[in-house]
Amino acid sequence: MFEAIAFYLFAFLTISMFFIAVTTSQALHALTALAAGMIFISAFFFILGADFLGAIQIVVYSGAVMALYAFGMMFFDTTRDIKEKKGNSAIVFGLSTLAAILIVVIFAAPMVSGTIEALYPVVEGAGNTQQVGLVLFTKYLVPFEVAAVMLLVAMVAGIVLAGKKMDLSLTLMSDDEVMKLKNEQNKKVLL
Amino acid sequence: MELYLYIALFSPLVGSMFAALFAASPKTSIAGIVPSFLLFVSFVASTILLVNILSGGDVVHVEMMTWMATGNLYIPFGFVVDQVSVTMMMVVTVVSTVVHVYSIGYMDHDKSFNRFFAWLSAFVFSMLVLVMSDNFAGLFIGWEGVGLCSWGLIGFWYHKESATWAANEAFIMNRIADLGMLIGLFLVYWNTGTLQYDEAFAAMPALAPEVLTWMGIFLFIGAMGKSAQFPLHTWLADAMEGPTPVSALIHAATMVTAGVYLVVRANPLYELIPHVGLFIASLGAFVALFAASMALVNRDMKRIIAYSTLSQLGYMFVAAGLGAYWVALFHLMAHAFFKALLFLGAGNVMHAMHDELDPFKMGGLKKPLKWTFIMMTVASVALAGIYPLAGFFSKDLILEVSLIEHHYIIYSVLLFTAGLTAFYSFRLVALIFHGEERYKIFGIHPHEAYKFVLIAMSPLLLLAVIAGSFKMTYFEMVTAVLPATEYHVHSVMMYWIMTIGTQLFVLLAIAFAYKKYANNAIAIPDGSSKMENRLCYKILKNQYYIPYAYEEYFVKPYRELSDVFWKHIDMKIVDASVDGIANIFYSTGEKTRTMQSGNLSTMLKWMVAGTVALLSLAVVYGLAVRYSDEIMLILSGLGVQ
Amino acid sequence: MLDHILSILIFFPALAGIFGFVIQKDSIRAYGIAVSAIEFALALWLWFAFDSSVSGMQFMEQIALIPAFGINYILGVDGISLFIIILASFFTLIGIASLGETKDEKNMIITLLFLQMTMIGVFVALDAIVFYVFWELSLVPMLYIIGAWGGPLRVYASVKFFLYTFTGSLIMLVGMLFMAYFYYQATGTWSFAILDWYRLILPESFQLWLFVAFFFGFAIKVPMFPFHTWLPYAHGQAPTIGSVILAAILLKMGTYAFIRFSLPLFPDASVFYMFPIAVLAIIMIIYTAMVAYAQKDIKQVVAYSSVSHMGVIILGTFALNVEGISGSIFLMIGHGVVSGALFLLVGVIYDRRHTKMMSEFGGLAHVMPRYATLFGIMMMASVGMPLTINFVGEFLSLLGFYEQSHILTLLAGIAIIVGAIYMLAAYKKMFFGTVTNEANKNLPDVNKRELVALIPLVLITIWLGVYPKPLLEPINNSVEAIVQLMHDKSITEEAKSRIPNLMSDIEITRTSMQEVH
Amino acid sequence: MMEIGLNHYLVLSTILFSIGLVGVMRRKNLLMLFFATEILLNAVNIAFAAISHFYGDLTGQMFAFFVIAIAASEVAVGLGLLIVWHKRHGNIDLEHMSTMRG
Repeated sequence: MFEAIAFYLFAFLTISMFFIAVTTSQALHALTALAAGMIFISAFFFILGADFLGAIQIVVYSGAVMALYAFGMMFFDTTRDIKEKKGNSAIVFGLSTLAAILIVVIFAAPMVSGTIEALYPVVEGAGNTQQVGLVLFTKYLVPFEVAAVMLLVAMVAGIVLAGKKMDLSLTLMSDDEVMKLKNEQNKKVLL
Repeated sequence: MELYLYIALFSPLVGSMFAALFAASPKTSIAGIVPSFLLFVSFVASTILLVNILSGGDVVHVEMMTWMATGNLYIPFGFVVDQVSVTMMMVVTVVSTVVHVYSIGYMDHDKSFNRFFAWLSAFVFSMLVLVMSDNFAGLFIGWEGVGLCSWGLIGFWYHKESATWAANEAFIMNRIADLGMLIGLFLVYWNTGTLQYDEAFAAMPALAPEVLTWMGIFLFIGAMGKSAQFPLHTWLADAMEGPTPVSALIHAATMVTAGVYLVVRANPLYELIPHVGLFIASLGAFVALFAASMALVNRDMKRIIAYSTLSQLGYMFVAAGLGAYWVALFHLMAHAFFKALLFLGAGNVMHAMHDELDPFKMGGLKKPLKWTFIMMTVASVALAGIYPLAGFFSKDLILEVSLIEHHYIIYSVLLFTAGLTAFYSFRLVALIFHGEERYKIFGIHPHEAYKFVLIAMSPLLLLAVIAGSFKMTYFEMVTAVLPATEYHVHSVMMYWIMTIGTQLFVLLAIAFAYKKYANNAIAIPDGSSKMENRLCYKILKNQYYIPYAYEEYFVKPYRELSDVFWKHIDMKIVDASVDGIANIFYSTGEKTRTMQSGNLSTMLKWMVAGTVALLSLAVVYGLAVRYSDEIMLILSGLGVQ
Repeated sequence: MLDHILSILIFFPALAGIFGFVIQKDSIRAYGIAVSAIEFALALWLWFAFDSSVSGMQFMEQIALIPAFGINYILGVDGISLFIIILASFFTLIGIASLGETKDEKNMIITLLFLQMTMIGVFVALDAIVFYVFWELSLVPMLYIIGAWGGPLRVYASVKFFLYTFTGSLIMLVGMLFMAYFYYQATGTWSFAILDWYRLILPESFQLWLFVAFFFGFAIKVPMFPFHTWLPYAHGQAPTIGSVILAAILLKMGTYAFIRFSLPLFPDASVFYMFPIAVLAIIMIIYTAMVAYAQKDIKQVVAYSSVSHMGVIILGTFALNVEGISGSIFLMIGHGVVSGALFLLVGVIYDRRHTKMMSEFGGLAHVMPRYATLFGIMMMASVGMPLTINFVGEFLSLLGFYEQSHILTLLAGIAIIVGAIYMLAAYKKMFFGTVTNEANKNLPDVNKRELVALIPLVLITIWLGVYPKPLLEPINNSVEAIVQLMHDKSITEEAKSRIPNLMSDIEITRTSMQEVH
Repeated sequence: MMEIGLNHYLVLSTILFSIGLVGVMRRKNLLMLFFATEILLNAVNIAFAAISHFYGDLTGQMFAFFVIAIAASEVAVGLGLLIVWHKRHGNIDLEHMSTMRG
């Protein structure tokens, strides 16, 4: 009973937050709604007993990712409304709805839902974090390490891309100057 | 004896190769003398073989080597010298030796002298292969070989458009017949399992009559081409574009008789199918008359002789078709001698007249060309069948055969043709040698041919006179392999009436020809006289419009159809549809490149659309699997398997 | 060395081609001739060591490539492929030796050596995947030869050649994969080895589909009507050497593959499709002969005549008896020699006048008598004169098919008429008459370099026409094995009756047979 | 209705996913587009977690972890690129990015 109420409540909240995030014309609103939606999602993880995943969700998304977005937005002019040319919304919503229905049909089909088997069953008598640790550091050790390297690479890439030549505004320079700069830098990553 | 066989067969080949060595170099008389000598050697070897056969020796049968062997098929290069082939060998070697020597004189001034002998000797070799082979495949080798050499020799003066055209016509028309021959061969092989004469003929009586009939028909189609029977006859007259010795050797004495030889050789087959034989005889009689009629009005010396050849071939086919194979072969032999003589004489006239062919432009040549006159007259008398020359014995025999076999229509046609033959032969002789000397208008000073040329011709002259006397020896010899039916009119009275009647008829025709053409004031046809405007004259003059019809209804449509096939079907349909398919892909790319507008938003929309499409496929597939039984049920209800 | 002679035959020219890049430009021709001469000598050695009384595969080599899927590097040679291999090495030698003034000679010779590798690879491969790889690889050097050294339309021609044949072989590849899959279903193991496939008996319905899939690949290569239109373009634009190799060897891949794959793998389907294919072959024979007659360009005449002759080969193949198949294999050799020689001859005149239009010529027999003679001999061989190489093949092919259908053979026999028509007409236009064109007045006759290439071809043409036994015997043995195999494998009544039973002891057929359902 | 099963979660995940799709298709501002992709990833994560729970298998959770890791890297690199683009062109509007026009 409690589970059902929680599910429907958070489902409603999540959907509405995300809906705001994709429809609002204010960047700040969107960001805020997204962050809220992320937190609400972690609630599902807790309901599902994936405590560790829920914690990670809050830490990584609501913490790191949102902060990153927030910092990123500082570079842009976020206060003004985002003017977007509206396309044919019928196509957009139609396609999305269709995709949703199809996915549901596929997942609900007996031949798919009936044939899933547990590869790494839940270990009895251990907490979720412990279980995750057991699997992550045995079966998924190599992917885990690769993911770690990937994050490192992503970090370096982010710094290089965003951080270089912070003092110069390429926007304000004329094309000739940019070209000159490019020639001086001689094949350094600029653009 | 085998050695003599090989000598007889291969010395012409050696001669041909010897002459071919000099083909590209300027005229050397050695290139003519050596092949002639080698042919003489071949003749001597053939004579030895003949003597061997005559003296009761065994038939010489050799198998030189395997030619083709695969599956059940086994074809060797096998040669047989029996009574039939030795006769043919004698004819071929005698005539060709004479023609070779004659050509040394005739082709004296031709710059392609050497090439001529290469071809001519090659022809003799092919002809010998044809007659000596012991199987159908070997026969076919010779068959095609003589066709090739005939092509090369008709088109010998290749700078002349008419010559090359005639060469190609002859080759292609022969090919049409060769197809029939080839099919005949296939029939023989698949029904008897072999192409060897003896084995195949031994197996034939056991076969179904329809199969034998088809076999006989197809083989005869082959014979029709080589022997220029209607409707494949037009090439022979056009083939007169070749040098005259070629006409003498190939288109009178040897190659054109190959068809008769084939029927004679296949006599065990044609014995079994008398109805086909009757057809052959009827066609032969028809061609005899048909060709003779065209010879009546022609103004080209060589063509007249060619038509006469055609007509005589008709006689031979009558004999062969009626089962009198030995008679056919006998006429073949006698005809070869006097017809070759006639042609060689015509060659002398042509030389004297600077290649003029129209007898109306000659006249009175008997003085400058005395020997030629004698020879041609004798040959014409022989052709007309006057006693005691060769033609009488052989041709009268054919008339008797048709009478005895109760084919009176054929008999009367042949009798009438005999009169026509006499008429046109002596029309020619009269126009050339008698009457006013019309050639003087053209400022020509005719002179007799070289001495050695005349001497070379003399054996033929002799044979044309005496060949008839070999009749009984010959009969005894060949009936060892051919059906020995003697043809005697039952009552002596009847025989004499018939013979004398025929002779009188022929003599009358000769007299008529002389009367009309040997006087000084003959009407040179110039299109004005009343006779020339008659329909039948026009038809005859235009050879029944058959060459015209072939040109109009076969050659031209073929050319046009080829063009249509190429320009419209191949280019516009077949190739265009291939390019069309390629263009569909190309234009699809062209059209859909707008999808790649570079606008990420649009591309994202396409991406989602693609995802939706894939998902729907998955759903459809899942449903189809789930309900496959029901779907099959519905489909089977609709009649789909 | 004899154990690996097939691998050596394949890879020696390729390695030599790679080394060719470091050879000086001046000596590349000598190098090319030396390499191809060694290759030819090796091929002759193969013939010498070949035991012609054995009907099965000889000199087999096997190296596992992808054992999990049964893909192995298997090579072998039998009477069917032996002579095409020799022909391929022979023509590469002749081609390089007679190479005229060519720009970028070095690359041309290297390309030819690579082409040789692929050609020999196709004919010795006994694994479908290896076969397919060489089959497709052979397109690449040819694409270069046409595209880089060709005439004005070379890009169109080469792309058309490439895409057209490539499309066909992709369909063939699908067929091969299915075939392997069926084999897997039947036996539980994967195999792409052709000899393994031979043992598989497929139900008729499977055969029909797979036959069609293979048919597309082969028919486009042959090329059969109506898939032939790439050929005139390719020949028209290709340089002489390209046309020679294309006509002499590459086209034979299609007909060879019919005998190697279609017939023994799908005997019932072969019988089922025999008449449709025979009708196509007859259309090919007559129709393309007529198209050839309409051509104005001598090279196109020869190109279309190739198509016409390939029709006879196809007909012989689908005679499904020993006579017909042996004849068609022999005709492959014969047509290779003759059409190769004819293309070389066309190249001779093209080198001198830089035109191939027949209307530009006329009376060439006066100025170039030796050339006219050689051309005449080859023309007569092409027309199918007895005692030349083509006649043996044509005769046997038609003879074989006569057992299957009389009427169709009669129609196909028209080949000997229409063939004579276009060839004689072309010869007349080029060589007969008087020299009318000033440019032709002083043409030099065939020179030594050209004679080196042409004389051997003339000799082969006549030698094998007079004495075909050295070739026919091994061919016959291998063909008997194939025919017996087909007879044993066939399921339907009709196939049993159409394919003769030779009742001889042939080893491949005696191995186990499995039914698949 | 009251018993929450796997299908409930899957439907929820699908709804969120299609909201994300709407965002992806509708948004012209690159930053907003990034937000939409985050929604897509999160929707999938829910499905993973739910399946993991209902089948008693941890593989789903593992996948969700890696998805999060990938999302984080994507944000880092993507934002970096975005900033460079903004510096160069002064906007981050999709409509102006059409250099890949075919």
